[in-house]
Amino acid sequence: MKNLRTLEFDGLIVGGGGAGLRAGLQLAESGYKTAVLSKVFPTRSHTVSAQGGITCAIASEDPDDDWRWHMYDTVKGSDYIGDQDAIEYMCSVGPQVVYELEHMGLPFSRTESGRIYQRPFGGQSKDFGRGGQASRTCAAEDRTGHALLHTLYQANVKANTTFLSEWFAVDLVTNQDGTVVGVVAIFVETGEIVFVKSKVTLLATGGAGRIYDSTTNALTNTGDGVAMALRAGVPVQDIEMWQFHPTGIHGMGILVTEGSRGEGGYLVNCDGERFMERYAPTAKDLASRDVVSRSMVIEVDEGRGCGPNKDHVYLKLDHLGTEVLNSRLSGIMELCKTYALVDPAVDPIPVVPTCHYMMGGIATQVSGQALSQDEQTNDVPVQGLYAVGEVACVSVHGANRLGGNSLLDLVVFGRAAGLHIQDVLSQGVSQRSASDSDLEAALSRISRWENSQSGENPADLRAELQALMGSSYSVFRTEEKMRDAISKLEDLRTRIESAFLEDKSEVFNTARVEAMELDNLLEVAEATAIAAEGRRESRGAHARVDFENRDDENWLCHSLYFAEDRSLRKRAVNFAPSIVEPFEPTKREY
Amino acid sequence: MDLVVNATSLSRSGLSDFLLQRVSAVVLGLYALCIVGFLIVNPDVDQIRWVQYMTSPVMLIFGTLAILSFAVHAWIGMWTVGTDYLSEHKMGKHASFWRLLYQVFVVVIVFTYLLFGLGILWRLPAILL
Amino acid sequence: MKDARPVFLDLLAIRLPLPAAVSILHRVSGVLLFLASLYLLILLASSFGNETEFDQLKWDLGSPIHSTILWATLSLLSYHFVAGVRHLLMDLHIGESLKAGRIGSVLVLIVSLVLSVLCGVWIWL
Amino acid sequence: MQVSIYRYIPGKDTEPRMQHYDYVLPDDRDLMVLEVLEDLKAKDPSIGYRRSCREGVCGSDGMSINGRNGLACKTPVSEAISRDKLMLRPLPGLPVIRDLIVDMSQFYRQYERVDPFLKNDTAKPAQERLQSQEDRKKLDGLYECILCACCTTSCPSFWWNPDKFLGPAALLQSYRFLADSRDTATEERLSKLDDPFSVFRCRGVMNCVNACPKDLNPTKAINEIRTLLVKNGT
Repeated sequence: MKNLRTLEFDGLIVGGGGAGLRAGLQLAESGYKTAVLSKVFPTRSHTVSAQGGITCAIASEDPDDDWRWHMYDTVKGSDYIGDQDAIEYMCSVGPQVVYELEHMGLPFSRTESGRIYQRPFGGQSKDFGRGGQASRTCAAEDRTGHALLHTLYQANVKANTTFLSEWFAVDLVTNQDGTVVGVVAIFVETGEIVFVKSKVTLLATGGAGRIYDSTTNALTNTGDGVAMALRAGVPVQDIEMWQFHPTGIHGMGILVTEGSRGEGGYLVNCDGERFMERYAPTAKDLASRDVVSRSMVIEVDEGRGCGPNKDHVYLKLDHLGTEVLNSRLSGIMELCKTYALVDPAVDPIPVVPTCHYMMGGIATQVSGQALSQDEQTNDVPVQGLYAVGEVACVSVHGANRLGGNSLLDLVVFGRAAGLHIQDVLSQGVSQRSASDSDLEAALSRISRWENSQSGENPADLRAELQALMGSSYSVFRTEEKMRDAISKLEDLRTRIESAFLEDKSEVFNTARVEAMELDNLLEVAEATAIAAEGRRESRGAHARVDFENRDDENWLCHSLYFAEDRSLRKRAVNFAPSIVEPFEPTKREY
Repeated sequence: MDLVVNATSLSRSGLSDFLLQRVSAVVLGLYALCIVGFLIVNPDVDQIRWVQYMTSPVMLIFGTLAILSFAVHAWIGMWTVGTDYLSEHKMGKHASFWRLLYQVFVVVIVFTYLLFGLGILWRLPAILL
Repeated sequence: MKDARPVFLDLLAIRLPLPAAVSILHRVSGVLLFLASLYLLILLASSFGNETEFDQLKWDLGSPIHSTILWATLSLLSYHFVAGVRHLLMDLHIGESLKAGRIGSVLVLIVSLVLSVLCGVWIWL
Repeated sequence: MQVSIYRYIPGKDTEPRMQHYDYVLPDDRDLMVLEVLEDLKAKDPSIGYRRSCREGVCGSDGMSINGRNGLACKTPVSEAISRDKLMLRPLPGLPVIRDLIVDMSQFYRQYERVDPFLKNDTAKPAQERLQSQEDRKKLDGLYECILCACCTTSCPSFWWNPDKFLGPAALLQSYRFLADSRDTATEERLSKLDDPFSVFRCRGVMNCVNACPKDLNPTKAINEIRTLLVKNGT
C-alpha cells in the first residue's frame, strides 16, 4: 500500500479531550485494541479550559432535584431543536456517569455533608420552570474541566490505553462500500505519514471556535473532525448554531465562567445599571447564554457600553468577598489578574460576548454512530464512523447549550459510544480493506501543500477568514452581510487552495499542521455561512435581524449541510423520549 | 525498585540514608560547637587542659561518635555528589567505571580519616594504625 | 537520530534563584570540607602530641598562611553548618514557601558571613 | 526589542543556533510572550513551539524565557524582558526535537511511575464517596498541576538524574494521591518511593517553586512525602 506504514486497531479514537478519553477508557477496559490519536498530548486538549462545572441532577444541593427538571431546562434551552431521546438519555444516565468520575478520583469541591458541591448556572430551574433557580452544576472549584480531563487521562494511564500523541489526523479513509476504515495521519514528531486502520473510527476532535477572531477556544480548536467528515461526504447538522459566551474578557477572548454569576456576580452597563433585570426579569443574569449575550450587544449598541470606546459591559464580582472568590473562583481570579489586569475583588471585569461553543456538528445516534440522510430524508448510519463531544451533534444542545451541559455531554456520550462500539466489536466486525485510491484523497491534500511553490501566507489567510466570520456571523446576523460573506468565502477558498507552505521540513513541522488546519477552518466556516443564511428564522443562538422570530412551522427542525453540493436540507427533531412525555415547544422566556 | 539501581548507597534505603545524614549532621554540629565553645571560653588553654577536656569520658565518647558520624555523613554526601555528576545519563556507558573509581577514592579517604581520627582521640600509638 | 538531539543546559543562560545558589554552595563547601578535614585532623594530632608540639602549633597558627587556611576552613564549616540548619528546619516544614525560601537563603548568607567575620576576629585579634 | 530564539531543525541545522528577530512592541498594552511568538511565526512559519489554550491551563508552551522557565502565554513581555532583549530557549535538560519543542517522554514516564490515579480497594458506593471539606482542602495546591514541566526541567537534580529522580511534577502528583482521603494505597505508594533517588534526590533547591506558573509548591509536597516516609518507616 504505497509504502505507507499501516497501524491496525479495533477502535480508533481521534481526539484526546474529555469525550475521546472517556470513550477510550471504556474501550481499553473492554480489552479491545484501542488507540487514542490526538494532535496534542491529551491533557493539552481544550476540555482543560472548562471552568464552571458539569451539570447533573445528583441531588446534592437539593435532595428533591430530579433529572426530569434538568431535561426540561435543556429542552427549553435548546429552543426546542434538541433531540429529546438524547437529552433524556443524558440527563437520566448523567448521575451515574458523574459518580464514576468521582470514583476515578475527580477532586470535586464538597458540601458540608461531604457530597459533591453544586452551584447555580444559567437556565436552571426546579419543577419544570416553576420552582425558581436550581443549583445543579457539579464543580471542582472553577477548574472542573482541568480536573475532569486529568482524571480521565489518569484513568487511561491505569487502563493502559495506547496513545498516539501529537499525531495529526489528515482525513478519514472511506472504502468503496462507504465504510470508514480509519484515518491517514501525520506523526508530527517525524513527519511520517501513516495509515491508521481501524474497524471503528470515533471522532472526538472538539469544536472549531477558531473560525472566529474573538473566541474563548484554544488555538487548536480548528474543527478538524467536522472538516474531515464533510470531505468524506458526511453532512453536518445545525452548524449555524454558535454559542457566544456572555463573559469573555474584553480584547482577550478569555473565558470568565458563568459560575461567577452563579455565585452571585452580575452584569452592569455604563450607568451601573444591572440591565439583565430588564431583559430577563426572573432569571436575570442567569438567563441562558444566548439571551444574555444578545442583551449585552443591545446595551452596547444603544450606547450604554463601558470603557473609552463604550464597547463592553462590566461583570461585577467584588461584592462576593475575597473568601468566596478565592475558594470558589480562584481560577478566574488568576485569569483576570493576568490577562485583564483587574483584581475582581476590587474592580469589575470588562467583558464581551465571545465565540465559545459549536452546538452543531456531525449528526449522530445516541450510540454515537454518525448519520447521513438518503434522498427520502431517512436517517442512514455511516458505517464505521462515530462521533462524540463538541464535534458531534447528538443533539442535546439544539440551538443553545446550557452552561455545564458540555462536560456532561462529553462523558455521557463518550461512555455510550464506548459501550456501543464494544458491543459492535463483540459481534465480530471484520476489518474492511482500503485500496490505494481510497487513500488518495487524504494523501492528495498533503501533497497539495507539499508541492506548493508560491502563493499567499496561510497565517494571513487565516486572519482574514476569522475577521470575516467575526464580522458577519456573530451574535446578530443580517442577510446582506451573510450573502457578502459567502461570496468572500468562495474567494478565500480559491486563495487557500493555492496558498504556499514555505516550510517543508519533516520534523515537528507546525507550519504544515497549521496549513492543514486552515483547510479545516475554511470547511467549517463555509458550512456555517451557508447554513446560517439558509435558516430563515431566529432561534437560540441564531439571531437574525431580518427574521426576528422563531418559525416553528418551517424551522422546528435540524439543518443538515452537505459539502459536496453545498446544499442545506432539513432533518426532523426527535420528540420521542422513552420515559417521560415529550416537552412541546412554547414561548421561551427567562 | 524497577528503575532505580542503588547498589552502593550506604543503606540501600533512601529513607535510612536520609535519616543517617540528618542524625550524623546533628552530632557533628554539636561536637563542633563543644570544641569551639571550649576554645572561646578558654582562649589561653594549655595542652594539658585541652587534652584532658577532649579525652574526658563524655567527650571521648562524643568524639568517637562524631568521627563515626563524619564517616557516615561524608560517605552519603560524597556518594550523592558522585551519582549526580558521574551518571550514565550524562557520561554514557563508561560512567559506572568512573563512578566506581571515584567511590573507591572516597572510601579510602573516609577510612583513613576514620582510623586516623580514632587513633588520635584514643591516643593509640601510631604503630597500631 | 534520537541520540543526536541536542539538550539545552547552558548553566550561564539559566537564571538560578538565590535558594539554588545557597544549595550549590552547601554542596561545594561540603566537598571542600571533606578534603579540608585532613587538615583539621592534622591539627588535632599535633595538639595531642607533646607540649613542645602544642606550643609550636599555637605559634604556627599565628603565621599568615596557616591562619588563612584555618580561617577558610572555619568559614566553610560555618557555611555548611548554617545551610545545614536550614535544611533541617525545612525538614520540619519551616520555611517551605517561596518567600520563606528566599528569606531563609538570605539569612543563611548573612549569618554565615557574620560567622566568617567572627572567625577572622577570633583568629587574628 | 530584539527577540532571540533557539533554533534547531533536524536535517537542516547540525548545531543549535540563536536566531534574532526585531520586534516592535505596541505602546498601548503589554503583550504575552506567546503573542510575540505568534506574530513572529506568521512571518517565519518555520519557528517551532507548542501552544494550545493560550490562557495558562493546558501547559503546552513551557519554555526558558530569559533564563527562567515559564509559560509563554502567561508571561508578560514586560516582566521577562531585560536590556530590551527577549531570549527564548527550550526547557532545559530535555532532548530538543526542534526549536523550542522538547521531547517530554522522560517527564511523562516519571509521572506514570507514581501511579497517578486514585486507588481504592473498598466497594464503590452507589453515589459518590463522601469527603469532608477539610479533606478536600488538602488537595488544593496539588491537583491544579498542568504538567507543563517548568518545575521539573528547572531542577538540577532532574538534570543530573532524569531517569532516577522523579522530579517535582511527578512528586507533586504522588503527594496529590497520598493526601487524598479517598485513596487507600498509601503504604504501597510509599514503599515504591523509598530508594535513594526517587524522592530523596530533592535538595531543597526550590527552583521548582520559583518556576511554577500555577504558584504551586512541589518542594513542600516533597517534604510532606518525606515526613510520611519517616512516619511510615520508623
